[in-house]
Formats: sequence, structure tokens, C-alpha cells
Amino acid sequence: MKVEVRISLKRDVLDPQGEAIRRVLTRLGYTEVSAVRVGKLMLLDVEGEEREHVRARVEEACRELLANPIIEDFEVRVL
Amino acid sequence: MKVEVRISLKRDVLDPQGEAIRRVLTRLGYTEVSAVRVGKLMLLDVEGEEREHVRARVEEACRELLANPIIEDFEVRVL
Amino acid sequence: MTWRRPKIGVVRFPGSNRDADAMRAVELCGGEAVPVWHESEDLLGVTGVLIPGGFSYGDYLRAGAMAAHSPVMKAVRKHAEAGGPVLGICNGLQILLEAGLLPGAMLPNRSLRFIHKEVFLRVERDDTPLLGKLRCGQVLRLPIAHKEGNWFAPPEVFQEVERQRLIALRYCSAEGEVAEAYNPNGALAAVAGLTNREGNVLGMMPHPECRVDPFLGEPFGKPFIAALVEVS
Amino acid sequence: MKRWDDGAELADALDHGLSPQEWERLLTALGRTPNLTELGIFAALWSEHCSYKSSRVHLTNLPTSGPRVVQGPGENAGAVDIGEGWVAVFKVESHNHPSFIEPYQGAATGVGGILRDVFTMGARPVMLLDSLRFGELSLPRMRYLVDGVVRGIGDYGNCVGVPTLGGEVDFDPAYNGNILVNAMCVGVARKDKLFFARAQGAGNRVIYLGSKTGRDGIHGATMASDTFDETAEQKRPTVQVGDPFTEKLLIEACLELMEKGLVVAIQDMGAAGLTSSAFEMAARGGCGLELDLSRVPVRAEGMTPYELMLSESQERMLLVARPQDVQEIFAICHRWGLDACDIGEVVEGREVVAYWKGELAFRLPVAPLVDAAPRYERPFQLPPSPSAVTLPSFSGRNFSEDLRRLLASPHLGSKRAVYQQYDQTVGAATLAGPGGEAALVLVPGTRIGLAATTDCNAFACSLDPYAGAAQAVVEALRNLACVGAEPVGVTDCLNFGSPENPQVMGQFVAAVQGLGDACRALGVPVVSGNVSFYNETSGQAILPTPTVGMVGVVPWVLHRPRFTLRDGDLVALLGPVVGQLNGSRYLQLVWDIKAGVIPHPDYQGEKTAAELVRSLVRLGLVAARDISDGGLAVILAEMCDEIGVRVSIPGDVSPASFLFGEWGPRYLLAFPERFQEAVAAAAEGVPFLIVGRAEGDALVVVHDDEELIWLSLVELAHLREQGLRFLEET
Ligand SMILES: Nc1ncnc2c1ncn2[C@@H]1O[C@H](COP(=O)(O)OP(=O)(O)O)[C@@H](O)[C@H]1O
Ligand SMILES: [Mg+2]
Repeated sequence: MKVEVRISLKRDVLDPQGEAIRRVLTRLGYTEVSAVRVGKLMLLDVEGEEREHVRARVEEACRELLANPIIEDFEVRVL
Repeated sequence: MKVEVRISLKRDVLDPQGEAIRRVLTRLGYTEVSAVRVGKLMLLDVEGEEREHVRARVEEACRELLANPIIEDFEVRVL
Repeated sequence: MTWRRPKIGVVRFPGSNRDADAMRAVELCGGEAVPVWHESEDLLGVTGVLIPGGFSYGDYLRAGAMAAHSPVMKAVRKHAEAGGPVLGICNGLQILLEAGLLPGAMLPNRSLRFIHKEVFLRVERDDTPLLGKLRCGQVLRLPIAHKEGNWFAPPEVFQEVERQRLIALRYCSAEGEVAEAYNPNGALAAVAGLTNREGNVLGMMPHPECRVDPFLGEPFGKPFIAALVEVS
Repeated sequence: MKRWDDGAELADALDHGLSPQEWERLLTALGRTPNLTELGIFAALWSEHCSYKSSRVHLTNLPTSGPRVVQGPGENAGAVDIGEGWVAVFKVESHNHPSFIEPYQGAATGVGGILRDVFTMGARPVMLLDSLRFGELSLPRMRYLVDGVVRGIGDYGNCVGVPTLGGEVDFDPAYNGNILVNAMCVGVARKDKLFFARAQGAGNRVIYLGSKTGRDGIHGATMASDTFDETAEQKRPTVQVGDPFTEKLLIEACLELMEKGLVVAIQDMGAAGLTSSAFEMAARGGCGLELDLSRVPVRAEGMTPYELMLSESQERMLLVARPQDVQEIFAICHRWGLDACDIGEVVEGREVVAYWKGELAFRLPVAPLVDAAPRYERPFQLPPSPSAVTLPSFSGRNFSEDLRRLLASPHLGSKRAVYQQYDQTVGAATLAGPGGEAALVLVPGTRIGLAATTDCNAFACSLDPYAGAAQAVVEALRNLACVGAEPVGVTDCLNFGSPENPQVMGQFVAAVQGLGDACRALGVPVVSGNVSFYNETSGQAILPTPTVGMVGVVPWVLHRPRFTLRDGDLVALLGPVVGQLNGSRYLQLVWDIKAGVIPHPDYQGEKTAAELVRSLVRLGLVAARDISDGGLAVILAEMCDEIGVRVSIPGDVSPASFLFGEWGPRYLLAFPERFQEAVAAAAEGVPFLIVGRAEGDALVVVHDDEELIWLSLVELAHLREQGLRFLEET
């Protein structure tokens, strides 16, 4: 199964990357872009039959390794 | 408008980060994960009325700056 | 007779951090270093360009990506297209790649970590002005200091790179042997430096600018900076 | 939930980490009940971290003056004269608690903070050092912490473009629940161009510069003064994220503003953010400030005055400037891509007043907050003097095997896996980086060599904090000597458990005495420092760890120092032939004997030997390493790079004490045979013995014709990388 993991910084956490990109976009004329937040997208190939089980395992992996719970939120989608 | 930009490495480009994560997952017992690819997820706030126009502008920004066509593919979704 | 020192523009981006080092190196090699701000639309009359190392824009998107879109890079491109010499070091090479002035792209180091290390380099070309002070097969020793130096090119691009002999430097052993064991970052074909077809643009990951003053170490970096000054 | 302007009561004070007595003191000082914001400000400024309330009475024992001292403790960093109109500006600081919670960001922001302390003074940072302590590497969480801390330090310093040229890493189970991340920064400035954090001139403007304010690290200063317990999870404030790119812009912008004479006073917003920068600037300048908090640039919605005052968002500065210069300041900042705004003015009187949306947010007198902060003479119990251990019998011992164990341990092996992640050449001034004995850089445009080292053998300090701290100082002296530098100043980072525990307080008092006595004996002033208490979890304190950062000078560098052997070099032992095994790493790591007497330094002997080594190194005659952690055998292994060595132990000498003994002014020197006479002549009056020669491809030690140690270079290299190999496997 293909599983998509979306990892984003928690709302109040500073995102220096996003801010730097926004500034450069403004300079390049994309003034309509008022905010940028940068996160990670992971695409996993997971062996397994049951969607719910696969989801639960990947969520566990997120908590254990893939995401940093102190600054990041994650979301798992089984495709 | 909220716009999501997904940037992923082209299929034939080696992804050392994904590979490293896969190895650690295996070591941690997630042996069912057979492949990991890591990409970027950007969330943009864009001022604008027309979805299609906004999408076109963001796609332009991707071609110009956000993605490197030699190694990356991108996808724009207006949410 | 008056000796006029060639003016070398050292481009400064927000986040450049080896700009002052590059300027000193240029001066040591007899050039006049002229700082050129990233917002500048012209090159202030310089005859050669050095794009120094550092973390332009923090390398927060891809290394060199945001700097490649600075106003000054339009001027650098024009200068290069007119045959003017350009040397990009580390972040400078990354910027030249992102600007399309050299082929390929940089990926994160295989180890995913920043690496500072003394490496050996084998010279692959000596028939261009910027490499003219070196000999093919010569082995140099210089430090690398980067997180994204894993050069990559898709097969069709790489074929062209090989056909046109654009590889200028490769990582190697002290004896000059090129093998994976001596490749610090996973770069394709152990590429450490590249030139363009015309030979007037050279980009390299190792740092010649901190090995010009013999006081700081054997001056393996001098031929690069001196060549830039001489041909400018 | 209370609002920011609600009246505070005892329960709130307790929540903010104040004691009931401190609450009483606050009420008396203020003469009224504070609102919640005012309480937050008091709590932050009266926290251990900001007020040094438990340590101050003891720190007065440190020598802080000397002919070279330009700025002693009390400013953002200390400054000493290094000649030709230059000063070195330096300080070390801890970021222990944040790094335990989030190693990468915690360590990164620690580096950011110490850099700001230095460039705030008008100095350009020229090098960083890091002193690290971790727990047992068998714990997966610990490996994660090491990895994160090292990457965090590297990524931040590398991006900003300041080389990280030295430091230490050590391990002990006592750090399992509290790791130590101490970062030191050294900068250089013109002596007449130093800047201070003293607000001055009524009518001058207060300018905010740098990143926007978010809810990061609110309660950070009180957290840094808190021991961990199970509720630490819930207390977690929003973690501070480092932004080295913005820091780099801040450095350039601030140095440019100072260069152009546009700055009256400047201070970074470190622990307790706007609170400490505003109140400390006002206190030092003897004036008041009036702030409009609604003008503070914010990143998050709905931030209250409480949050604005206490946020620890990184990469922010506060400066005071003349009104007519404000536009030029803004122009320079904008050119560097930085936000700057005018948030208030300097006023007569001694109050800080803040408005918010037209309302009075608080009005607080400066003196009680800063000058009348509580001071404690905490009860302490000095540690018992350790007794000597009876040495085991070493007859028939397989010393090759022992050396293998030492070299393969993370304590004594190579730290390359760590410092390879640090840029060591940026600045193009590095003469000696990590892997040698001390860092050495050229002051730009001169031939002045500026050297620095950090040292602390916490194991020794755990046996005897007084002697251990004193030994750290002389070890630093020896390390500097090996690059030819003479010490000019010390900065310290005193990492301990809870000061409320009399035993811990006793360790602290003893260590400060040891530090002070050693610095006095060597004539080196302490010009800055930092105290980090409450490094304990569930009653388990760390080892007493008084990190010593020492800075030295080579007035005119003639030669780049070297530390490894060259083919044919003679190897000589300078100083006593044997070291003491009491309190040695050998007994600790190989025999599991964690006891013994740590000798008090022989200051005269140390000074004489250091002076000799210094001059030999300056003349380029020798490669030198001092014999400390692990003893002669370990240092010998460090000297073997491309060539082996053959060393003979004098017949009447105990091999174990020769090979693994520590303490005392002992050095290994290597030099070409043609310098032998010159070196020997210079060494007159100091014990000096040629013990071997660089040759072959193995480290060989013989005694009475018996080969005690034989290790090939290949194996040596392999062993030394073993301890930290995990850092390169992912
Ligand atoms: N965390 C670190 N960061 C940078 N350099 C380090 C670190 N730890 C150790 N080093 C370097 O490794 C070398 C050996 O360290 P150490 O054995 O502690 O030195 P010494 O005992 O001489 O003080 C020194 O040059 C030191 O600066
Ligand atoms: Mg030493």
C-alpha cells in the first residue's frame, strides 16, 4: 500500500525556511503570497492487507521516528 | 486562498534521506515499510479571487524558484 | 609603466560567509577585490567574478536556489555569456548550478550531514584559462565544508558532461585514484568541480580561498584564485 | 485562566517558581500587588538563571581584574586586551535544559545566544567551542541526543559562518537525565570600539531589531532554573527554533550600525527576552524606559503583554539610538533584510513603563527588580576529602589490551565524528582547529594568534571538586601552551545540580574556590561566565562540571603549530617521568575504580613548563601535546598519524604510572633530531627525557627489553574511531 505522511511544523513554531522563501517570492513579484510554511511529505510503500492496521503502524512510526512531536504535527493518509 | 505545493524528487533521482529513514524503520521493527521517498510540502497563503489564476501563478513560482526541474517534480493544489 | 590590478567582483548575498575570505585571497593574488551586492544590477566594471561560499538565504530552500534569482545573477549571466571569467566556490557552485550556468544539480550529502574534511582532488582539465595553472592528473589537497555537495545529473545531461569534458576536478586518494572510498559526499562520478563548455565558468565544492596564504597551509588554492585574477 | 492584567496572588507566584518568602519580598519592594505580567517579569529576573541568587556570594571569590582586563563580569561578555589595539571578547554559556528537550534546536539556539552575547559588544565572532556531556550511549535516546546536539551546533555555526574549532565531549551515567551543552564564543574588536548595554540619554529611541516575537520559550528562564520531573512534559513551552540565516544578517547589520556610530547601547534578547534586555539596559544605564508593546512585531495572533515581555524568540536585539539616527538605522536594517522598529524611548527616572493598545501595561521600578534581587547564602556541606586508593597489581598486565580499551572508549577516542560536522576553515584564519590541543586563529589583518580551549574533567571533579576545578584550569593552561599561547583570560560555565541540596552546594563552593585559587595562582582573570544549576532529575544530580574556557595569545605567530609525529622525530617527555594513577581515567575505565585523591596543581611547576613549551612551539621547534585524560599512552596514540613510534620506559619506572598516570605538568614533545640540542638546552631546569623516536608503522612501547605495547597504525586509527562510530551510521 502507498501511504502518504504529511509533517508540518506546529502552528506557533517559527518557520525560518518558510519566511525566507516568502521574502524571496515577494522580491520576485509574487506579492500575493502572504505566508509560506514548509513541511515534509513522505511517501511510504508498506506491505499489508488491512488499511486500518497499516495506518495504525505508520502513525506509530510517526510518533516514534518520522515526526518530532515537540515541534511537528503529522497526518497519515493511506492512498 | 490556501495553496498546497508538493515537491518530490524525480523517480530516478537517488533519495538518500528516504533511504536512511527506511533503514532506521527496518531496524526499529517496521519491516513492512519497503520504500520511503521524502519530498517537501509547502503551504501558501495567496491573495486572489480566481482559483485558476492563483494556481497558474503558483505553478509559475514553482517553475521559477520552488522546484528544480532537473531533480524535482511538483504539484499544485488549490485548497 | 603602471600595473593595473584586475578588478574581481566578489558577489555578496545575504548569508554569504566566505566573502571576506575570498576578497583577501583575491588581493593576495594581486587582484583588486570589489564587493558586489546581490541587489546590484551591474557588475561595477569588474572583469572577473567570484561567487564565494556560505549559506545564501540560509540555503533554506535548496542550496543556492534563492540566490540564483538575485538581480546580480542576471549581470553575472551576461558577463559569462560574453566570455567573462566566473569562479564559483561551494555555495558559489550551487548558485551557478541553480542559475543554469553549469550543468546538473546538488543533492544533500550521502551522509545527510555537513562535512568538513581535507580531501584530495585530481585535476581533470588544464586546457581552459581558469585551470591553466594546473596539470591534468595533478593531485591537490583542499578542505571541503558543505552539506549539499552530492552532484547529480540525469543520464542525458551526464552524457553531455562527459562528452564535452566538463568535469574539472574529482575526489580521489592521495595517489590520485578515483574510487567510491574517496568520495566524501556521493557525488556522481566523484565530481568536485565543473566547467562550462567555453571554459570561462568554473565551479568547485572545495575551498581554494582559505589555502592561498601559505601561512595557513600548503597553498593548493592559489592556482585557482591566481588564474581568475590573471585572465580577468 | 487569569488575564495578563489580573492581580497576582501567592498561588501564581508559586506557579512562577518563586518561594513564599520571595513573594513577600516582592510585595515589600513594590509596595503593592503586581499584576500577572509584573509577576512574570519579577519571576524571570529573580530566577536563578538571571539573578544568580544562589551563586553570587561565592562568585565574588573569583579574581576578575588584571592589567589586560578591559571588561570583567557584568556585561554580555568579558573583554581582554590582546595587543595592537585589539581586544578578545568571549563568554561561555549553557543551553542544557532546552537541549535535553529538543537536542537539535536546543543546541542550535545555544550557539545563537552565545554569538549574540559577543557581537552585542561590537566584536566580530571568530570562533566557537563546545563542551558537551552525555549519558550512557547504550541508551537509544542518548544516541539521539548526541546526534541532534552535534548537528544543531554544526548547522548553526556553519550557516552563520563562524568556525567551531574546539571543545570536549564526555560521557557518564550521571548525565542520563541531564545532558550538558555549553557553547563558547570568542570574538575580536578594536579596544576603543566596544559597545555596552547601558541605556542612556533621555529622549533617545529604543529600537527593536530582528525576528518577530512569537510564543517561543515563554517560561524559558524559569524552566532553566527548574529540575526535571514527570510534569516537565506539560510545562513544555513552545520550543525555540534557531534561524542562523537571520542571525548572520543581525551580525552584519549590528556591526555595521556600530561601525557607523549609530548605536548608543545594545543588548540581545536572551533568556527572559524583552524583560531582561529592557530592565538590564535601564539598570546599567541608570535611567528609565517607556515602551509601547503594541509596536513589537509579532508572529502569532493575540499575544498579550505578558507574552510579549517573556517570549524568548531568538535572533532579536534591542538597541538605543539618538532620534536623528533612527531613519538611517532603519535603512541599514532593511538593506540587510531585517525588520526594525521603534518601540519606545529612554526617559528620566528609574522605571520601566509599558503601554499596550493605549493602556498602561505595567510600571515597575528598576532597582528592586535588578539590584535588589534576592541573594542566598545557601547552606552547604563541603565534600569529604577523598582517600587514596590502593593500586592493584599490574604485574603481567597486558597493556596493549588496556590501551585498546581506552582508545576504543567514547571518552578517550577521537572526536572526529563530532567535529567533522563543524566548519573549521571559514574565516580563512585557522591555524589550529579541533583534533589538536587548543584552537588558534589569526586576528584578521595581523599576526596576533588568538587561542582558546575548554576543559573540565568532571570525573575528577566528582572525586574532589576543589582539586578537579583547579586541575581544569591548569589543563587549559597546558593546552594553550601547546599552540604557543599564554593565557589572558578565563570564562567559566558552572554546571551543577540543585543549589538547595547542601551537598551539591558544597560541590559548587569547593569548585569555585578551586577555580579561583588556580586562576589567582596563574594570574589569569575570570572575565565572564555562566552558572547552570538544577541539572538534576528526580534527585539524581549530574557530576559537578565546572567547564573552564581559557583564551590565550601568541603576540606574533611565526609557525603553525603541529601535533603529530613526523618520520624520524625524537619524542621527549617533559615533566615528571610518571603520573599518578589516583583518579586516572585508566583506573576509572579499565579497572572500574572510581576513587582516589586528585592532587592539587603544582602551580610553579605548571607555569615553568608551560612557559618553556610555549617558547619551543612559538619557535617552531617542537610538536607538543600535554598529558592529561588517559595518560601518556593515549596522547602518544593521538600523535601517531602517518608514522608509528617506538618508546622505551626507563628501567626503574613503573610502566602503569608512566603510561597511564595523569596530573602534573607533563608534555610529550616531538622534534627533528637536529633540534635536539636546542630543545634540551632550553629545557634545562625542567625534567626532560628523550623516550623514543617516530618510526615504523606501529605504536611500540618497550620496558626492560620487553615489548609491553604493540599496536599497528591501522588498528590505532580504527580503535580511535570506534567510540563515536554510531554518529556516522544512519
Ligand atoms: N565537542 C567538540 N567540538 C569540537 N572539538 C572537539 C570536541 N570534543 C573534542 N574536540 C577536539 O578534539 C581534541 C581532543 O579533545 P580532548 O581529548 O578533550 O582534548 P584535551 O584533553 O587536550 O583538552 C581537541 O582538539 C578538542 O578541541
Ligand atoms: Mg590536551
